[in-house]
Amino acid sequence: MNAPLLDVRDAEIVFTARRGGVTRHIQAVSGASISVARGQTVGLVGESGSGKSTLGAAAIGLQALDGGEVLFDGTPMPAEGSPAWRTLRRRVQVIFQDPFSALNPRQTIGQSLAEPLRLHSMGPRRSWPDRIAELLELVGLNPEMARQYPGTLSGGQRQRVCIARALAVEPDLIVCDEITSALDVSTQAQIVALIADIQKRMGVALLFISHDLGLVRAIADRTAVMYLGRIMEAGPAGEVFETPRHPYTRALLGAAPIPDPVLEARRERIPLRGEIPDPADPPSGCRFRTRCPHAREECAKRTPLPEPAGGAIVACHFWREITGTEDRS
Amino acid sequence: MSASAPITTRIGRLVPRSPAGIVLTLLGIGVVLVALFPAWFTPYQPNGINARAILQPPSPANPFGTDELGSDVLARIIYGTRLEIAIAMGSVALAALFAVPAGLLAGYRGKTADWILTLIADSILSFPIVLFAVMVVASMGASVGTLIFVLGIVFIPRIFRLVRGQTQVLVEQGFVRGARAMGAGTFDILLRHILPNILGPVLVIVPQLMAVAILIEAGLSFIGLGVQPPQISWGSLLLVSKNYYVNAIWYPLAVGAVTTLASALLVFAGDLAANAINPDRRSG
Amino acid sequence: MKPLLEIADLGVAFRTSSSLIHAVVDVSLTVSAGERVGVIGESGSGKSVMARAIMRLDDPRRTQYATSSRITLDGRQILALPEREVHRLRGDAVSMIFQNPMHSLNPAFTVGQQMDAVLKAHRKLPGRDRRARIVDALGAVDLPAPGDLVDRYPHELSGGQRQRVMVAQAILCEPSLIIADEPTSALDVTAQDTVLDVLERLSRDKAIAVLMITHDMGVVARFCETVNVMYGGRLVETGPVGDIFAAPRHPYTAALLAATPNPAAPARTLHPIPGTQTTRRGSASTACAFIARCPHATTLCKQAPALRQIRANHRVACHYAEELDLKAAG
Amino acid sequence: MTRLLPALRILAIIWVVITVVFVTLRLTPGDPAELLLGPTAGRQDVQERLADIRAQYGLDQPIPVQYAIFVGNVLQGDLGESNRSARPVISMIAAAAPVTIWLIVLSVGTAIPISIFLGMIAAARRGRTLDRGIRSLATLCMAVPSFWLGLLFLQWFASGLGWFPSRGYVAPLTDPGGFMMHMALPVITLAIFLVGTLTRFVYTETADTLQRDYITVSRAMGLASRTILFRFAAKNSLTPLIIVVGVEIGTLIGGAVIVEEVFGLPGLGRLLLGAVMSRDYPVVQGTILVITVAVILINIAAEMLYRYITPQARS
Repeated sequence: MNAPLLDVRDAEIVFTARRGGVTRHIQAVSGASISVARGQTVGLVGESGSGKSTLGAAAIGLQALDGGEVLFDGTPMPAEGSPAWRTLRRRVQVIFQDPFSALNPRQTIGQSLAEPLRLHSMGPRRSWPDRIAELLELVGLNPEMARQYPGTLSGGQRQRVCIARALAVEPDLIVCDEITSALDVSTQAQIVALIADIQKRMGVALLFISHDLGLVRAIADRTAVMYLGRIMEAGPAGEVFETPRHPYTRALLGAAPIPDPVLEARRERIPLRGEIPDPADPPSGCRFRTRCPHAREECAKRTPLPEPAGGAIVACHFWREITGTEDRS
Repeated sequence: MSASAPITTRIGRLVPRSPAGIVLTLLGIGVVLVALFPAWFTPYQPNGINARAILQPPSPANPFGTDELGSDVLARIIYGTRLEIAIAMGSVALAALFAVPAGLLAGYRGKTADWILTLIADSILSFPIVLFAVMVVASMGASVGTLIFVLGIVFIPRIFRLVRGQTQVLVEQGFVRGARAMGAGTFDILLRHILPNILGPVLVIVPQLMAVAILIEAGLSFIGLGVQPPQISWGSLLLVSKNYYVNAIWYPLAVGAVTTLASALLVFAGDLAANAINPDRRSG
Repeated sequence: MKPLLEIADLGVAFRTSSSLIHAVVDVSLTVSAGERVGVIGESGSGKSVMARAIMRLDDPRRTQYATSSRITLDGRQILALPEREVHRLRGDAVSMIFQNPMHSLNPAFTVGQQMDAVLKAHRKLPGRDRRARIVDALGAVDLPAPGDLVDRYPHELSGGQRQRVMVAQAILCEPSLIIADEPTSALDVTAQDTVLDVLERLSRDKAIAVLMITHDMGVVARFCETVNVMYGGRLVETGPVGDIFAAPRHPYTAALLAATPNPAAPARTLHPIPGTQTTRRGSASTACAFIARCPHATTLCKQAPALRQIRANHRVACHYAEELDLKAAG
Repeated sequence: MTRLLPALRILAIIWVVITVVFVTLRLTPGDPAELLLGPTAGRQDVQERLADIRAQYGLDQPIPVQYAIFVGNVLQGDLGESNRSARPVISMIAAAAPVTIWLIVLSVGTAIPISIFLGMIAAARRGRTLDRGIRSLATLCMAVPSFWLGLLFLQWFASGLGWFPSRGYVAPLTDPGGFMMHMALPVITLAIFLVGTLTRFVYTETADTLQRDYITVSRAMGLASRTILFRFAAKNSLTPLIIVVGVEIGTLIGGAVIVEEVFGLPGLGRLLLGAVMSRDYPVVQGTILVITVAVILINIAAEMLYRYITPQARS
């Protein structure tokens, strides 16, 4: 039982896009590793274009890898369509960002919730209405809602239905891909509280993908920070947030506003140079070097490999120096 | 709020509310009744010969006058509706029969199937409709069947492109990605998730295509390559009435006006339906 | 000193085919010259409608302003001015920055062409001077190589760069007020940081007042001096940022703070607000807007509380503003 | 749109078009050689001619070989000979083409400015009476059978009022005035249909553009509505018109076929219909091939022009 539930090793994902006769190879994910233990919540943070959603899709077999491997419960991804594949589709679930497109507008909520039950033959058909009512109650909705169409529901309500649908088949892992970014602050807090509560009660593992550092901090046991297809830093959430070692993590935390004017005024800002480079033509060596305030020649020559740093791992040649010097000042 | 309600519900919601919708719906039902039971709407026979009433101007008994054989023009128009509807609906149905599955396949599978199907569709599309029709009629001979076949073929790419495009959009939607993540098979997804959501947009272009069918039928029949007299369609009546612009202007005028009105109303109905499934265009 | 912008008893309603939607009810607030003022609220709170009302951007055929409403900008009564006069103010004395930089620039024209049209609309300057001024403005928002940027098309720029172009366009005519409607909501945190930096510096250096419309308490804490909290079309609390964050006196403000994720706070500290905000149709309700979701609501709350002063510059619309121990609740 | 490289895709489409024309002719019941030869009554050398034709098109060969010969001939610009006049099809097409080209160019030239004007006015006055009026008129223009309208025009303006000559054609170089008079009614007839389609398109595009965020920004920055509509929104909403005009050329040629018949213009339409009536298959085949390929090329040109003008599409 020591093996992690999900173990992504050195994932490589390259998209080929053709535009105006020019073929571009977009390196969405490059040698990223991430693991999730049973019942654990792992936060995956990054800005747009970091490859976090692609990595999330690959983690549950919805995105083919161009290199590396994904082990779920110690076994490699089964072939699509095989019996093992069908079992896997029950054991891993995903919730997407946009609650407005997540439910088929031509199906009632009940029909949407029956779909996973039907696909995975969960009990006899006549038990489904009760099961659906139970699921709706579990996520704090009125069981009567089963007869409604999604058009009449608010974003928060729809996202609750999506959570209920993911839970219907009692999965081991749920990938939450930016599940609250389309929602208001108060609704977001409701959804996060709900999923955290369910996670605790049912022991399901979560891979929580978000661009919001505060949100990840609020929910995650462990956190991985991604930039331009690579994992820059990963470790226990408290450690990553309180003693960030990678310059990118530090810059990201320095840029995220804190809802507290006193802390906010004291926050250390590390302004980043330039823009995120083209993922079809990423920088050599360290991907972050073009924007890193500490970049040196070495960073262009050698790709930093993730190395242990305290309880975390950091992919930076100079993290000791950087954290050391700045701790003294 | 209503932005993502089921499309049929939204159309259904609109029709009873907007006066134009009600009128068009009733008119549509009326036209179908005329096509099915022409005798209910006129006391005359379409081919009744009356030597004493040749080319009579409009009168209370013959609101659109009479033709060169003394038949009531209105009666002929009414009896022509049946063939008109058969051609318009038949060709669209024929096209949908092939275009919808092909569009689903191309939009969902992509890759080789997509580019072969798209290539075929683009090729058909690059033939001017009338020329394509002339070519096929020259080869197969003019008949109602040929007309339906030709129109069916030229409508295929138009429906295909729509279905393919809609499918490509839907495939990226959360509910389709979600269904795939849950292990739903291709057939399941196409049938339960994609098909029900493209029916609305397809229905919206049907009236527009029917209007095109009516106009092409009129044009081809006029040059003698469509419906052949004595079969009655509006196009064949336009052909026959060609000789009476000088002596009996009401005859071609009535037939042409009915044809124009019918296709205009179909276009208008299509616009209304498009607004109904895409309300943001109106409300801003 | 008279404030630069004074909104008094603003009410905005939209006519639909069947009803009247009251989007903003009785909102009053002021912005002094050079001040950075926040307006925070969730979607449906009426914050953007209020912002658009200042520039009278909504379709006059659908929009109805309450008769007692007054918007005074630099001594001018905005709601009473003829359209032509208001139009002259737009982009000149007041500029606006919108939420989505990907859609704010016209894709068919270069950055320079678009900015030039704005300058031309308000200033009679020869072409060369206009270009120099545009390049200056682009430099002032920290865009690299502004001389080249002028001739670039929007699709060649990143989201953060586009939003800085919008800021540059906003300052072209040296406005006294910039209304920024969620200017960073569509941006990544690092790009957001840069845009906020630029805006803050411009506000200080050129004494431009900024009215920051946002849903993010972090942005308020980072950028604003005073804050107005809106809920259900009404103003529920207003005051200096320091005071309000340290001791919110309205239950909604406190709840919003407790629901906001904080990257500097330890885990599991997010407290949701129960229920959802509802849109009002027909006549404006007479109850407190927050009544349905407030844990402290009593029968007294069926009477809408007036906004009242509880400390210097700190006003709250809650019957129990003084009694509630809101920090403990949060 | 497709994964094929653009040039390859165009070649493939042209190949499919040639193949369809070949196959359609083969579908005809009866001996293709006899069809290609045409009516045989009163001709002495039937068997000889049939043999010639069989040899020319390889009709004595298996179908794939026939196909290869056909494609080979077409690629060399050899469209065969008329079975009526024995003239090369390509020269008959060359003689008739100017009339049709003039008809199309003049109709497009007339329709575009009118449509832009009407469409933009309607979009700017959206939801008001003027807008509804313009759009209803446009729908009606689109829905009216053009040959019927043409005949009415002939009856009223040519026979009735005598303003225009009723039928026939004069070349522009021989008699510019007469050319204009002869072309006026056919051009108006065709332009009316085009005005219907294009006005509706301009309206939709402009109305859509006017709802974009960047237009709101322009308003918020104090640009005059004139400037916004005619300088900014016009470019956004009128560039796609290039593509649509390209697509409509195909429809227009279909209309021209019938309109030429009505007004007695000796263009490609009459050539084609005459050939169909007299069962002159080489001419039918050649005319359809040439026109279709021309339409494809026009569409490609329109697409290239659009790409050149649109900054986002250029890179």
